[in-house]
Amino acid sequence: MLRPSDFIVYQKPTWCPGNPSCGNFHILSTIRTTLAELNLAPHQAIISSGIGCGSKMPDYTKINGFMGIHGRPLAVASGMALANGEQVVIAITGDGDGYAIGGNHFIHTMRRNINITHIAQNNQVYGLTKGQYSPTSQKGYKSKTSPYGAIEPPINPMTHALAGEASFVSRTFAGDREHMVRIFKEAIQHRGYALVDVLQPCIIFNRVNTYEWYGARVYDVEEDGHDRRDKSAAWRLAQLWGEKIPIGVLYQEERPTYEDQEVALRNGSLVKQELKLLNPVQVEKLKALFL
Amino acid sequence: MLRPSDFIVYQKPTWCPGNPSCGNFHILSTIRTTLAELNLAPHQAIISSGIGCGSKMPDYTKINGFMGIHGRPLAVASGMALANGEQVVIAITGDGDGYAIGGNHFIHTMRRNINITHIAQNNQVYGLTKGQYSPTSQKGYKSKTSPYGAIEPPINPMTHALAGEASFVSRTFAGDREHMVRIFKEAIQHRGYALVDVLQPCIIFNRVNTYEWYGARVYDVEEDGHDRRDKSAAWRLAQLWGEKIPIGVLYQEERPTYEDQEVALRNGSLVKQELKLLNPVQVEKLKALFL
Amino acid sequence: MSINKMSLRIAGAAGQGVESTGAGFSLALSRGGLNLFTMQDYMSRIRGGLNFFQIRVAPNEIFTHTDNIHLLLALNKEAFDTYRTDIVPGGGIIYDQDMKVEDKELEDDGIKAFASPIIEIAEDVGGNRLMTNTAAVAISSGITGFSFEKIGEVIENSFAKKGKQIVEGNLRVAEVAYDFGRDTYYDQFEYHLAEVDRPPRMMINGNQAFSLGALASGCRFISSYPMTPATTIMEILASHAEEYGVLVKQTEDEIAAMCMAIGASHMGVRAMTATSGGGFSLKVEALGLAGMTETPVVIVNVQRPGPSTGLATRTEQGDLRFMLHASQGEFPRLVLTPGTVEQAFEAGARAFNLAEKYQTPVIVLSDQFLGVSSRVLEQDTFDFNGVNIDRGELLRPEDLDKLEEDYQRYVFTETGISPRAIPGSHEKAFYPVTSDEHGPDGHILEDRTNRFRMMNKRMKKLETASIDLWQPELYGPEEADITFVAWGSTYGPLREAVDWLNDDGSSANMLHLPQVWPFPEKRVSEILSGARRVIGVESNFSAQLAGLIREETGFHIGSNILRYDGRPFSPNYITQCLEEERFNAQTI
Amino acid sequence: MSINKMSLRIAGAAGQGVESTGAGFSLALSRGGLNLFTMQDYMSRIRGGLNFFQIRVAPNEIFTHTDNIHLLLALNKEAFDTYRTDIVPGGGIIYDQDMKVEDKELEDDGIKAFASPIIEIAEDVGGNRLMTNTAAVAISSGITGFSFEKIGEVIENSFAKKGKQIVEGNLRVAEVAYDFGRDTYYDQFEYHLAEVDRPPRMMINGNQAFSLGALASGCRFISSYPMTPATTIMEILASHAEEYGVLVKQTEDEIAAMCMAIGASHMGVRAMTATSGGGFSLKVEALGLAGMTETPVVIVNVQRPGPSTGLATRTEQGDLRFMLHASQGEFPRLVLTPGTVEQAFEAGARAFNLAEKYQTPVIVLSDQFLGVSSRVLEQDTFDFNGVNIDRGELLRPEDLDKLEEDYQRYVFTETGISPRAIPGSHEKAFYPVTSDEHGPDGHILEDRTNRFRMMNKRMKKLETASIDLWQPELYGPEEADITFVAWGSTYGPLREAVDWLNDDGSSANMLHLPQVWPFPEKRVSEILSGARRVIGVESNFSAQLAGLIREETGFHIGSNILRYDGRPFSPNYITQCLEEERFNAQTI
Ligand SMILES: Cc1ncc(C[n+]2csc(CCOP(=O)(O)OP(=O)(O)O)c2C)c(N)n1
Ligand SMILES: Cc1ncc(C[n+]2csc(CCOP(=O)(O)OP(=O)(O)O)c2C)c(N)n1
Ligand code: SF4
Ligand code: SF4
Ligand SMILES: [Mg+2]
Ligand SMILES: [Mg+2]
Repeated sequence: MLRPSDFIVYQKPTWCPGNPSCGNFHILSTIRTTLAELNLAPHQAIISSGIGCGSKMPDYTKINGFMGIHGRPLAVASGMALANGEQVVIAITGDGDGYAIGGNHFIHTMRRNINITHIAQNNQVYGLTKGQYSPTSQKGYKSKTSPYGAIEPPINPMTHALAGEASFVSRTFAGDREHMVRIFKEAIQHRGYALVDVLQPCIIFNRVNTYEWYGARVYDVEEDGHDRRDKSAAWRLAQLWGEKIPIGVLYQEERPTYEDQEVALRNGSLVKQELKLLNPVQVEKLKALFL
Repeated sequence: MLRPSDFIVYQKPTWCPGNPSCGNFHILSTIRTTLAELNLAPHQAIISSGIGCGSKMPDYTKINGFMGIHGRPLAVASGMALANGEQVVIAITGDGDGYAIGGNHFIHTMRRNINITHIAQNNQVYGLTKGQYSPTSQKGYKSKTSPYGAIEPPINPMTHALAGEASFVSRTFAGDREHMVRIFKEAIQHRGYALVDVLQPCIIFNRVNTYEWYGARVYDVEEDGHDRRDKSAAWRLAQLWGEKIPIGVLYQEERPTYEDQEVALRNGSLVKQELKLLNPVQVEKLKALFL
Repeated sequence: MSINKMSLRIAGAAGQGVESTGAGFSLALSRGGLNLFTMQDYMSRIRGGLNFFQIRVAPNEIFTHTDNIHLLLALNKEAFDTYRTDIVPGGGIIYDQDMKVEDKELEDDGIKAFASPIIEIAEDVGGNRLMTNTAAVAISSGITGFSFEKIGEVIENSFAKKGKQIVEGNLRVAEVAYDFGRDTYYDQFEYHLAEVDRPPRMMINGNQAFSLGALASGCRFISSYPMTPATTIMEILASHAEEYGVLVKQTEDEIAAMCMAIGASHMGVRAMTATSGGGFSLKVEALGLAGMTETPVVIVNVQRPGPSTGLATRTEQGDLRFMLHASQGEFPRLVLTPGTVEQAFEAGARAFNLAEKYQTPVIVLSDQFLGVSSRVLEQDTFDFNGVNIDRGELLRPEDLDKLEEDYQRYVFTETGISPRAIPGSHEKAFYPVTSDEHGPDGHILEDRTNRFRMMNKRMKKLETASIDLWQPELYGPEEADITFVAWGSTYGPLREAVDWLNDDGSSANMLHLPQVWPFPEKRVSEILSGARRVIGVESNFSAQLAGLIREETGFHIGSNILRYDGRPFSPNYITQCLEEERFNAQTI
Repeated sequence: MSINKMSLRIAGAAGQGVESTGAGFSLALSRGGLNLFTMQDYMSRIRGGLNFFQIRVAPNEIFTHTDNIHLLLALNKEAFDTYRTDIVPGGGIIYDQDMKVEDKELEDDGIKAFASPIIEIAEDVGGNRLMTNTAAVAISSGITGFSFEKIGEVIENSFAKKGKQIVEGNLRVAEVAYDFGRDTYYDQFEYHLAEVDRPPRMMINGNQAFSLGALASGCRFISSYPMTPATTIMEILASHAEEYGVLVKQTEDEIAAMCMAIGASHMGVRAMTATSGGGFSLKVEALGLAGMTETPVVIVNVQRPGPSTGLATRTEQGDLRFMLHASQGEFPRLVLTPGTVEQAFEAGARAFNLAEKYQTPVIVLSDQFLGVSSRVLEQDTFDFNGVNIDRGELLRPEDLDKLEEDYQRYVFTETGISPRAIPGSHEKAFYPVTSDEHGPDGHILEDRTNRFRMMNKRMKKLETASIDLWQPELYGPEEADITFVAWGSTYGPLREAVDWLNDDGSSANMLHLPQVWPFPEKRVSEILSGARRVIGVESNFSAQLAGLIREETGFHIGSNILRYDGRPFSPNYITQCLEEERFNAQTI
């Protein structure tokens, strides 16, 4: 049986300490707990992340990690999942990473339903680059690049995920570890693409959306008896953002994954196929195409 | 008074002739009609297009045109609209152009509500590159890059536009010129971002979604008494695709454009501001920042 | 009278079947045992315009087309008017009898007018105007005296899917048309084609050959976004997806294509992506990611003329320097520049080994001319059995069992190459990798000494890879008055230009580079320093290889024959430039 | 005893206020009339780690930091331990009295231990631990004997926004701390700082100076995506958006940033984008679009070490070649490589003119070292009135009135420059432009002769731009035993290394290039061919400028002093490499 501490490495998180501390600390410990509870050994899962504060997660977790480039975690993760269907593939993005520069991969990965758990650390700000507004910053949000207040309405990951045919659409809050563990586990166990948008307070740059701010607003949709199979209801909930912010699983459907339907995977994972020379029959067949 | 023929140039369309011919011919003539009916002289409007069959539109229209690169018409158009609010800015994309490679600009331009009319020539296939499946090709669609049939559900521009807070969401059909003219005019007259998804038969590569196929399915939502201010109703309609395909204006709302809220535009269009040296007061103010 | 030595050009608008007719006819010729070279000239549009497909036949092996044609099959008037001047005296032109042309003028130029009832036969015999192309090919066949049997075979094959009736209709049309050609014009025409009896051979172009090489060497993943003239690579692999277990993913854009290939390769699968200039530009950032994380990946750039969209369906070699320097910072990369169909296959077979051996991106820099031009080759030209799958320093489970400490992905070594473990392949096979600078264990590390060492380690791989270079070929006599220098697809036209010059009493040879990076400095210096006169031949404006040679060796090539109008070199163009001393930007 | 000649390093973890303390202290010194150079060394994290801010003061004008420091303000133990070895004998180290340190050892090394009640004063006097930095600065001020008045002024300014109470608290803390420093240690310390009476001067860094230049020359549009170390350019312009009518758009990604700038520029607005390597990589495709459509646009690349993410907060000059060859195909571009704050301003002022004159992208290649390092300049250093706004061949309405035919955007001219009409500026001002090859009227055209001419026309602009070159500077004696060659931010450290060598009896000079493309071939050849010994100095692995020089002039620079550990050059590093003959990849 694995324990959360089995996923600790010597590298210490570089996130902002404090009381409360950066939401990423809670996400990190939740990931460790989740991996342990799902009994996934370090070599059995891989995290594909981008560039941003939260994307350093793999540096602090004993696990396979690929800290790629800003905006591309989902694309790299797609390649991973298609190549090795036996690994648990987790993509970690920031809100800038996943919804700004990475927006195109976001909308296309969802509809494909590749087996990826997408954890979006949504702190509604650009943390690592020191506090510019992000695509999820609320209107009027002031930052060095929006000194007069942001004038574009934020992107709504929930409505986009529903429009984009994500088969698992959820939100959780870094201030509620129990909730996070539950959602992370469900997301990883879901077959296909699963979005987990994590409301993650950035204690340094985002002085608006704090632990208290979120804490006073979030509630789990299950409490209201929401049926996660009901897409219309999910659409209504997805639009809520204000006095009440719904968290939990807004929508889930079962449908075949991309991998289920891909001809090249009929004999199993690509990595399991032996890499060998073409046999004479194959060679002859190939040549015959040009005769 | 301008006439459609005032927009003809010597360059002849390279689209596929036939009977019926490529849907782009109808879009071209509709654009000419629309410009004439709105009494927009060639120098008063600009089309920013990408690369694809339909993106050659500006080459065949007496108008300002910018045939840019694949996927970027909305980004170029955004720069144009922000620089010169007095020009009518039209972005023309293909379905590959606008929804595949250009998907990120699509989702972000919508929410900004920059004053752009986006005409997406949606033929559900990659025309210019000879018939690969596109993000709007239906599941199972066979092409050289999907010889076993496409295994991802198509992207739905209508639901994405609603999720993306587009302030004008519409669809029309290249087989119905009258309908096209009406929608194009409304879209251009709308203040802010307006999406016009045009069902455009590709007579060469898409043998599924033909004039007949579309013709038998499309109906204008107004016929059913749809209220274009009703977003929930729009969301329901947006999901329809099958026996019945709704066209017309699915959704419209009035809200300030990006330009309305941008401080740098308080004195009018950027191009109207004289380009001159800083005055001594400005210079002193700048220097003072560093003293 | 000449036998099996001619060029035939089929020309018409897009949509008139220029390509399919050309492809069909050349297949028949190939099956008839002839030596061929085919090339295509087409516009960026699906219908209309003016395209051509040119087939050159020769008794000996040929590597290029030439500018002169002997027989023009003009599918429309524009084709007739535009290309008749390219026909040699004694040559002929086939056109429909209803086309209004000045046959008087033709006669004056010594060109034979082969007016033919092409459409009539299609309509009357086949009952279908769509059979025009069949009629045209068959007439051409008849006029040149080429075997009807082979033409019939190709017709049967290509229409088989459409059902018996269509096949039979076409065959009837072909027969009548063939007879018409042979009976009416064969005797007047001095260029004949005759079947040669030999075992079946392959007709194949650069993109196809590369794809076979890639399949042979175990490519199992391609993620790409369509882009002319590279798309067919993805399409060829897609058509074999099931049989060879190759996963083909058409992506939302080129960035995703590159990143998915990196992700797949990181998991241990041989992965590639293929594109042309604009798509390559979008892959630039992730190219550096592969360089930094030391992920093997193969990127094919089938060049077309830029800048930007440029001439989307044509050819150029304008991206050489771009390939060497794309992406911020410095990291090792290998750049292969195959010049022939054989080399394209070899590039496919080599690239994945190189990528895995040196754990670095390998760029295969081809171009439209190489990509779509076909040659006919003996079946054993591609040595499938000789392909050697070398995964480099890849740790097997037994190796990992022996590890006493945690596995370190980027351990420092003499060669710069750190043994690679595939994530998840063993319980010790887990580690972080990052695009940030990192320590031997893969964790982020900003320490300055480590940075120096890691940079040195990565760059060392370039030195290590230099022992493994695909060496330049010196074609022609060892010693010559003129040494031409070229890379990539210029091989064919230049090789023949060299032959022509040598046949004409001049003396010339060609130094051709199938790999430009790491730069084969030793060999190039050696040859050039001993050369009497050196002339570069490149399909670009700036003589990019010449610049690289000067940078790497100090040798200055002052005279370069350049072409950058989107059309491929031909031996004619090269020899004419030489004769008229049109060097550098003084184009014809 | 030395006055106004020392280096102070403030070091601690991110979040401890290293940057704000350093900035505050240097502002006070600047206001005190001192000559300064500041530099920053920080890690890619928001909190923790080890950063420093270094302030060098000198009686004369200085262009660089050096490696030795005289006073270290250690905000934590790690800073103390890591940097004490950089302190010269006779220097001192300030640290909190509660920090456990071996002051015995310090003494042995001749370093003075200035243990101080930093936190105590903050807590006791200010009642707020957050005032620690105020205390630390004031103690430093006291120890060096610098004017309390200036320190007080800066404190007042910087806390003004937080209210009177905070200001007063900080001032009280400062007073007590200052007195402590002066009374306890001033006499023991031989490095003193004394106010110099002169008119106020500006303290400014490269990014700021560039931004002022851009504003001065009429930049009205910037679309960018945040990326360290370029972000501050967008931020500076954003803070002036309303006043100067500059539209600042933070975009969804760098592709959009580049494309929006192109769109805005096409409509007639001076437009730019700023980024670092990874972001530049994403702009590569659209760079070619600007080249092909001949759209003026300014792109700033503030370099940081690659490949890929590399060392995100550090410095390098690894992108030179990438800038020259980015994007498929060939088109003209200009590349400016400012080396000083003055040149950064000039680059801002020149770039938009060049872009509009040559209707082409202009790349300003800066780096983190130049971008964030400040100098103190006389107020009239930047000649705002001398800025000249030259929009090149831009057609005015009167010009268009005279047009008899339709306006042709790409008309062929001697210079390659076609007069530009702004779309919509006149009823004749409409035309298509396209990334495809096109004719003079802007319509798509595949014709081969037109292609040759259009390529020649575009490339001709590069030649035309060569008359307008920003010529290299030769610093130092005309004749010297060693001629160093450099570009960009290496200017400062190398300039001082040259001074040191000349002061030491050697003889050296420096050839510095503020523009590398078009390449200033004549001047470089002239200088290098006459030089006795040439040594390149570049902050990269491959000696990229040396390669370019060899390619362009044939001159081979065999010895290059290179640095690629992410840290900027210093005169110490350069002279040590020279002394120990550590050339090329043999780093220290
Ligand atoms: C291509 C590219 N553009 C820009 C950057 C600079 N950059 C690094 S992190 C970041 C944004 C961080 O915001 P987010 O993704 O929300 O992550 P956070 O730091 O808030 O967790 C940016 C813009 C980059 N590394 N690469
Ligand atoms: C960056 C880039 N990638 C790929 C291409 C090749 N390309 C040209 S048009 C096109 C797609 C065309 O499809 P669509 O946008 O739907 O337009 P259509 O031709 O169907 O009207 C592609 C992939 C390109 N020009 N640039
Ligand atoms: S800047 Fe914000 S998101 Fe980043 S580590 Fe600090 S608190 Fe967390
Ligand atoms: S390929 Fe299709 S979309 Fe393109 S021009 Fe032809 S019919 Fe129209
Ligand atoms: Mg964020
Ligand atoms: Mg399409």
